[in-house]
Amino acid sequence: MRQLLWLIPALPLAGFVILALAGRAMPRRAVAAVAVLALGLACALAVGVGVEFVAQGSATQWTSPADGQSPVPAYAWRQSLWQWVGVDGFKSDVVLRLDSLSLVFVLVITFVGAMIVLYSTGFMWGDDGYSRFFAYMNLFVAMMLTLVLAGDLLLLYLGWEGVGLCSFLLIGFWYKDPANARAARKAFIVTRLGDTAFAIGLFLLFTRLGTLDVQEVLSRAAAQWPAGSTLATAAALLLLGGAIGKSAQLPLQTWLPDAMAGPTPVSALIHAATMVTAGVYLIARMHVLYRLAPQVQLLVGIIGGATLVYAGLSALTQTDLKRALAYSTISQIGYMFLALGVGAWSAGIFHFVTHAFFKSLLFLAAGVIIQRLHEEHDIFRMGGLLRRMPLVFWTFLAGAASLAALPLVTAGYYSKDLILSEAWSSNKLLWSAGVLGAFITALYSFRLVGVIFFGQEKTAPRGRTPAVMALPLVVLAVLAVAAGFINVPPLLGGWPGLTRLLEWTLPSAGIHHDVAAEIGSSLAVALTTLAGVAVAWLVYVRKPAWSEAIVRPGLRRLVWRWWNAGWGFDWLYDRLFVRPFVGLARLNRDDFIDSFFDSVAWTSRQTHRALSLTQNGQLRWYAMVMALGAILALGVAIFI
Amino acid sequence: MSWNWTMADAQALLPLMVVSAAAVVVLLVLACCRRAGVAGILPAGETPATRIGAVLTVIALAAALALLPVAGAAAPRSVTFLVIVDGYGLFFAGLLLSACIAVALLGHSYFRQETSAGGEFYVLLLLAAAGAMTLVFSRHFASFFLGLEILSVSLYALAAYNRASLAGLEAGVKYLVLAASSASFLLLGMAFVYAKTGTMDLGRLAQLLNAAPQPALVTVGLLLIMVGVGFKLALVPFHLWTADVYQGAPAAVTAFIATVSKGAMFALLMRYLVGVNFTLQYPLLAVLTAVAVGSMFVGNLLALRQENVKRLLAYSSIAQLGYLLVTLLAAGPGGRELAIRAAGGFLAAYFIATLGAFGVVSLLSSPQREAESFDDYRGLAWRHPVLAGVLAAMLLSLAGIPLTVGFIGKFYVLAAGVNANLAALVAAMVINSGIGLYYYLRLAIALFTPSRAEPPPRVAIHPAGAAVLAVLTVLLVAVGVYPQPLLRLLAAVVAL
Amino acid sequence: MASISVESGLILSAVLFGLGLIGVLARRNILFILLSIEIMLNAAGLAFVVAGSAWQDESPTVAASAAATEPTTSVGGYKESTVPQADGQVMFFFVLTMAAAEVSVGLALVLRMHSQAGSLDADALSRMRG
Amino acid sequence: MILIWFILIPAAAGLLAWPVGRKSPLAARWLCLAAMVATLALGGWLWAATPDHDAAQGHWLAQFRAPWIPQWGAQINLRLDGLSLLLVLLTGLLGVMAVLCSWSEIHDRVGLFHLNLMWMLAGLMGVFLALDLFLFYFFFELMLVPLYFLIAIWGHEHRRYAAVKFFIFTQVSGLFMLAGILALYFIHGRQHGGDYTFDYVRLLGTSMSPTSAWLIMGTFFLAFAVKLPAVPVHTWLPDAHTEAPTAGSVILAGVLLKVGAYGLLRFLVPLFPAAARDFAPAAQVLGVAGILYGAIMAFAQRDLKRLVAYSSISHMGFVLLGVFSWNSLAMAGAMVVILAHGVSTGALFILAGQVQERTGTRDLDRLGGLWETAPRMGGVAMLFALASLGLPGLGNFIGEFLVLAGTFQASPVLTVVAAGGMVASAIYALWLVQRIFHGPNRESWRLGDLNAREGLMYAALVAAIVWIGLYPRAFLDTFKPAGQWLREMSGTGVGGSTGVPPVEVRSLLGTKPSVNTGETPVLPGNSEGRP
Repeated sequence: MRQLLWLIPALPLAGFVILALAGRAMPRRAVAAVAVLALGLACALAVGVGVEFVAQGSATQWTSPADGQSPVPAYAWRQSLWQWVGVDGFKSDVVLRLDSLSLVFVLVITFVGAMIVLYSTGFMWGDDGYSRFFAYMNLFVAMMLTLVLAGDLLLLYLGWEGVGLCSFLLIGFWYKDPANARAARKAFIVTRLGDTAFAIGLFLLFTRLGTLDVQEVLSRAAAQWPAGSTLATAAALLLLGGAIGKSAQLPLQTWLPDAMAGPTPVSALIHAATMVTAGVYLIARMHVLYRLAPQVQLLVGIIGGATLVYAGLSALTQTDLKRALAYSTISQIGYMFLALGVGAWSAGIFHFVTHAFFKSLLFLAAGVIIQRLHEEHDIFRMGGLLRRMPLVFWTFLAGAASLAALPLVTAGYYSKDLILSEAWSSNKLLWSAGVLGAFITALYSFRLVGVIFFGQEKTAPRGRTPAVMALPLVVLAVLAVAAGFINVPPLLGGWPGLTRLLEWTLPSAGIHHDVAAEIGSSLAVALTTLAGVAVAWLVYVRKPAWSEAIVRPGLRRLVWRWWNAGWGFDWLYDRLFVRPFVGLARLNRDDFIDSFFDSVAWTSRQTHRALSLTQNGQLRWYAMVMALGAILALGVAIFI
Repeated sequence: MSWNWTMADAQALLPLMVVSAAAVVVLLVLACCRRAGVAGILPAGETPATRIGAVLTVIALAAALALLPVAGAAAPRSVTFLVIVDGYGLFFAGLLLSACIAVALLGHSYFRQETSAGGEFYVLLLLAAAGAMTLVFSRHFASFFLGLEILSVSLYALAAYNRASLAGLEAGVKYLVLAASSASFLLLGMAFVYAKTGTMDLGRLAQLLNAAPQPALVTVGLLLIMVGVGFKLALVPFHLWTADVYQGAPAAVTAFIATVSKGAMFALLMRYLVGVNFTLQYPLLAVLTAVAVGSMFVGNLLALRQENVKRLLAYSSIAQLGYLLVTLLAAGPGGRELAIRAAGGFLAAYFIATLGAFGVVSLLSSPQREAESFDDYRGLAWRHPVLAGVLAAMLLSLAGIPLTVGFIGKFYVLAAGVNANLAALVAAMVINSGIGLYYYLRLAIALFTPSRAEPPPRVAIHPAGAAVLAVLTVLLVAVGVYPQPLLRLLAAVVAL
Repeated sequence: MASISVESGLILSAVLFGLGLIGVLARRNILFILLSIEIMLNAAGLAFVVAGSAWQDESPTVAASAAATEPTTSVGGYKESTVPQADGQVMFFFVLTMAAAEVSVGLALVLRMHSQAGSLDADALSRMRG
Repeated sequence: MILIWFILIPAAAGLLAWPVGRKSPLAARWLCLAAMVATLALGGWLWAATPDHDAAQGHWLAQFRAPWIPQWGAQINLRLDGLSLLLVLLTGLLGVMAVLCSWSEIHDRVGLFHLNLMWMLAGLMGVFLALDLFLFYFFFELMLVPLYFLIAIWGHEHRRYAAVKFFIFTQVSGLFMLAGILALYFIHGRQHGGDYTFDYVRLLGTSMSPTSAWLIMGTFFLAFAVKLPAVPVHTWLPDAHTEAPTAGSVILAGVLLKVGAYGLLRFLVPLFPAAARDFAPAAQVLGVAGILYGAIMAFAQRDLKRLVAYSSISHMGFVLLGVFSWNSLAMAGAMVVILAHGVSTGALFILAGQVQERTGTRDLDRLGGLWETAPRMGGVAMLFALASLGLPGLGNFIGEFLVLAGTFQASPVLTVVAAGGMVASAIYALWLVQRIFHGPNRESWRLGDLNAREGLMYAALVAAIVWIGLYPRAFLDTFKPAGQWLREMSGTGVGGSTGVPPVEVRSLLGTKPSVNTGETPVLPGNSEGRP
């Protein structure tokens, strides 16, 4: 199995190549078969590899150092494919590296990817670009797998940019609408800003450490850089720049809501489950650096905390179902960042796993709703769908509950609780942000549930949900609820399997477990969540009039609109960066430098004209000039 | 003065004598022919007379050319105190004679249907050639003046040769008045120099002037001489006549003025200034530098958007002579040989390209109609593809593009300039090459663009002219690709 | 002759030359222009005569001293000599001859001008320009 | 002997194509195609035959010598090392593309067109092979003329203006360089007892005063900066590109600009190591300015070809930066940029040509929605736009990454500024594709998608760019010995002395310096480094 590691990204890539070259000539069923098969096989392979990896790991009794002080993980599979770049003093291989962190990501990506592609075979059935869609999706999965399996930062960067590209392609999938194109461009360019910082970080790492191999970078950094050193800080900051761009954290979050212009499965896979969490992956992957730069690690936490509140409030005010989910994604990734920031490494990854399930589920369900309601995105024009779409209701409810972290019965609860309980012992302020966020999350989750499924029916749904779309919904709903049980805290009598697995790679959260504090934190989270659900229930289901009242004209409405517009970041960036850039570029369209050369030409022409006047054909003038020339020469000779 | 005529002197002077004698012979033959035919063998009349004149002229010029190596066997040799026959002079004489042959053939093509043209063209041409050869061999003010005037007076007549043409008349009058005025400047200058130094012999003058600081009167005299020379070379500010005369004169004559007349005068100038190791003193140096730079800029800028091809070539020749002056200024102690060879190489290239360009003009023209406006050349590639190609090649050569001899010439001059550390002049030359490119290419590309106006009728191409152009084009490319023979020749014979 | 210095002679010729030049520049009639050119040429001739008369009795002193170091141009049959010379006067004859030739061609052109252009105004001959 | 064929084959094909083209245009096309394929194959054979390098063998792979102008110390001296070989291959590849992309575009005077095209390619081959400075300059100027005619005769609306502008810019700067070459020639000749020579290898290590070194280096830099082009002497490029026929644009962008880069690498740095080193910071700044300025200008353009032209300026900024960052990493990066940019921009120009051929316009405001009817074309456009913005996995990324990584060692601040180009390039590249292929189809264009010929061309180019992107080692290894040698030449300190002492170099060539005859002896005939 170990030798087949390369096949995991190669299978979707092969799917892409087949579809890109021949897809337009293939019947739709064949296209669907290729796409699903490629991902399905990859998923199966990943499971097989994973089982062997874990088995082997357990057999060697490999355990994380208890103190978490020996920072560089050792248990990993490497598969070197070929030397990519080899210049004097710079070597970079195409090398795959499987450790427990990447294993978790690979499993989630292939599984969720397969589910979503299966769903898409139904969802996209009527679309013109059927094969193109699946080609892109397969390419995306291939790139995402490259990203997480890369054993070299340059290869990681390839995957990193590759997923960005696929995101761009899929956001602008319906290319005829300029708005989609704009959203796609925005997504690419904003993330590219972060990527550039990332790239500079790579230059720094390479220049200082002489390698980009993940393992080597981590061990050399640990060996050469003292904690808190400037270089480590700079490197960590630059990589963080890449991470916040990709993961849509403050202040580079503005692209994600617009990215909802793409087909809904794309939003589910790329802009919820996988790609946007690449930033989390990167920071976790480079955790040694962040431990060497504690200020930056704190910054990660602060960004996460700020983002989760910011995005939660924005999500609360959205009327577009997908935008609401997008802000919710930003907010949930904020939780992951917060987790990384407070050193709850595995908790963050755990939240990634549960989030992947429940958020993709929510998007897929939203896709069904939107499609069956004639492309209606406005939640206030939905309503009363409980009876018309029971399957969708129950699955959506499962997702929303998990998102809201309904205590004990949902996966989201376990991950969020783990994050916050570790945050409690690390940073109270961040903890309170998290708790506040939990309240908001519960509020907006159940706002959605209430507005969409209860109340009056405003738009009549059409058709039925096909089985290929229903199946992923059900599977993901089960996981959204049950996935938490892979990592039940010992406090609740469970066995934290995922945490143990991740601790093969990531440092454990530390030993300062304070049971009382943990219980307190858990209780607080549970209660705020329940309170949030209750308020949502009250306002949006029992007393819909209240919801109107909240947004009455006045200051509150202003605030409401401000949050609705994502706190004006778009407006600000537009004025600060976009318009000056575009304006300057347009202003100088004809290249002012050229005017210098044009003026030389102009001067020549004018001189030509003036000189031509001297050629007036007058004999006596000619003689005069000759005489003057002679006199001038004499004058020069005699007087100078 | 003790001086004995020897066979060696005769041998050295043979080419010059052949040309001079030919002028007389052709004159007589023409007169006889026109009256009676040649002893009844040929019918009397204008056309055969012209043809005989042409044949005789070409034969005489070719003979003189062939005799150059014979004369070279006796070189270097001073024949009387007036004339020196040396490798330098012989090289330029060869250039001049070759150019004269080309001009004779081009003239023959040009006057083909013109019965009234008579054969005097060839007499005047031979006379002018004799004058020009005298100039390149001159080593004394007297021979200088004589050669110059023989050349000039013939040219007045040649310029106004088209009897029906008002433009020809205008060209002749302008040339006469201005040339005569400039000649009087020159004479006055000679007189001043002579008054101060008591000699008109080149070698002696050089010794005198190098020995002592230059007296003011001599400086004035030299500068006045430079007026006359500058006029002949059409250097700024004595250049105003150029365009008008080039335009008004028949194309073949224009080719002669542009090449032979200027080449001879430059050869003389170089001999006088460089050949005798005469160190250029500051005033003259400054004036010459200013003249060189001015000629480049003024010539090129005047040509910039010129719509008359003959005028354009006239202005371009002003600039070309400006480049050539760089060699003169570069002929300091360290770079003398290089500069002289560069001048020879550049002039050879200039001769080929200029003769070729005016040759095309001449082939397209007739005494009734000069093909001189841009419209005559637009779309030439369709009417006369070969002629268009030849003209384009000539223009590229004038612009100094590789694969043509012009590149070799320009390279040589640039090398001389760089060798002598003449940074400013080199920079001026480079910039002017850019300006020059504009109009050369402008004309070249016009050949390949469809004409807007009614295209002029296709003219028949005379074989003599076509042969000249063929030879010139072959030379242009051959020397451009493999300049070694030319360089060897220059190295072997051209030294002062 | 001895009473007239070389300098005065040269100045006279320069003044004459200037007069001729002014004539060329100021007169419009082509005949007068030709006349003025004659004056210029003759002024130069005068200068030659003046210079020749100054040098007719003596050889240039500097040249004599320099002649000791064999001049490079002295190749072939020509031998340097320092006998009294008449070069200036000879030049004057050349000038005369040449002026005559020039005038003959000039007058021919004047005739053509008269018949073709119908005027002797030099300024009328300005068809070609630019 | 093999080297001369790189020049002779295209030149001969061009000469033949002219008369043939009058009878049958198609025959002329096939003739030139065959010639270019043969040339490319020759290059490929040479490449494949390249053994693994070892230090003893030196980095020259092949050479050809013949006497030419002994009088001036100029000879036909062709040499090939990894640097030249890669550029020759690029020229061959794009030469084939240029012939193919003219197939349906040029109908007018086909023979003459191919004469010019082939001669330009021959000239370019000569430039990349000549290691005699005179010969180099000869080719350097020679190739301008055919391109001038290509633009001026077969170009678009403002062709005359563009052609003249292009010619004057390059010619004037080139002549300054010629003056510089001559100065170097004389300095060397005087220093070495009259050994006047244009031989590159012998001129290496000519010592000169700092002032003269600066001046001469300045003339070289000017010429190559114009060719490259570097801001602020770049303004000829957008005009020339826009007006040129497709084949002209392809060669211009793909190969001709590389002459500037090649010149910097081959001549400027090794000949004037000390001066170039002092100058490096300024050149780096110019490079960065070019990267950003080109990218911003590209975004502002309405004309498709202008946009691509400005993107070229941006990319060549990376080359300038790479060369003057003064380490092997950046230099190797510059080499990869040279290759990758040649392929990607060549492809974009072919694409622009096809768009114009099919729609009759290059105006981005009028284009749009072409994906509908020409998805394959759109896919190709997307791929090369992505290459242009430096997507990893495609060639340009490797080059730009290496350049920036190298620059980071020299100047982190400049790197950060230059990295802004990564963002700006994303802006214009995406903009390009979206303007043409996405959005509403305003003018209801209905284009035919790629035909077999076009598909084949793109297949080759795509293969090339992916190859460079995923397995650049093939190219880097070829370049490595040459790069090391260049580094050695430029590496040593002040005074211009080089790693290899001049005496050794001369003995290597088997000649002794001639003394003061003004005429260098003809060097012994055709000696070849390798069979």
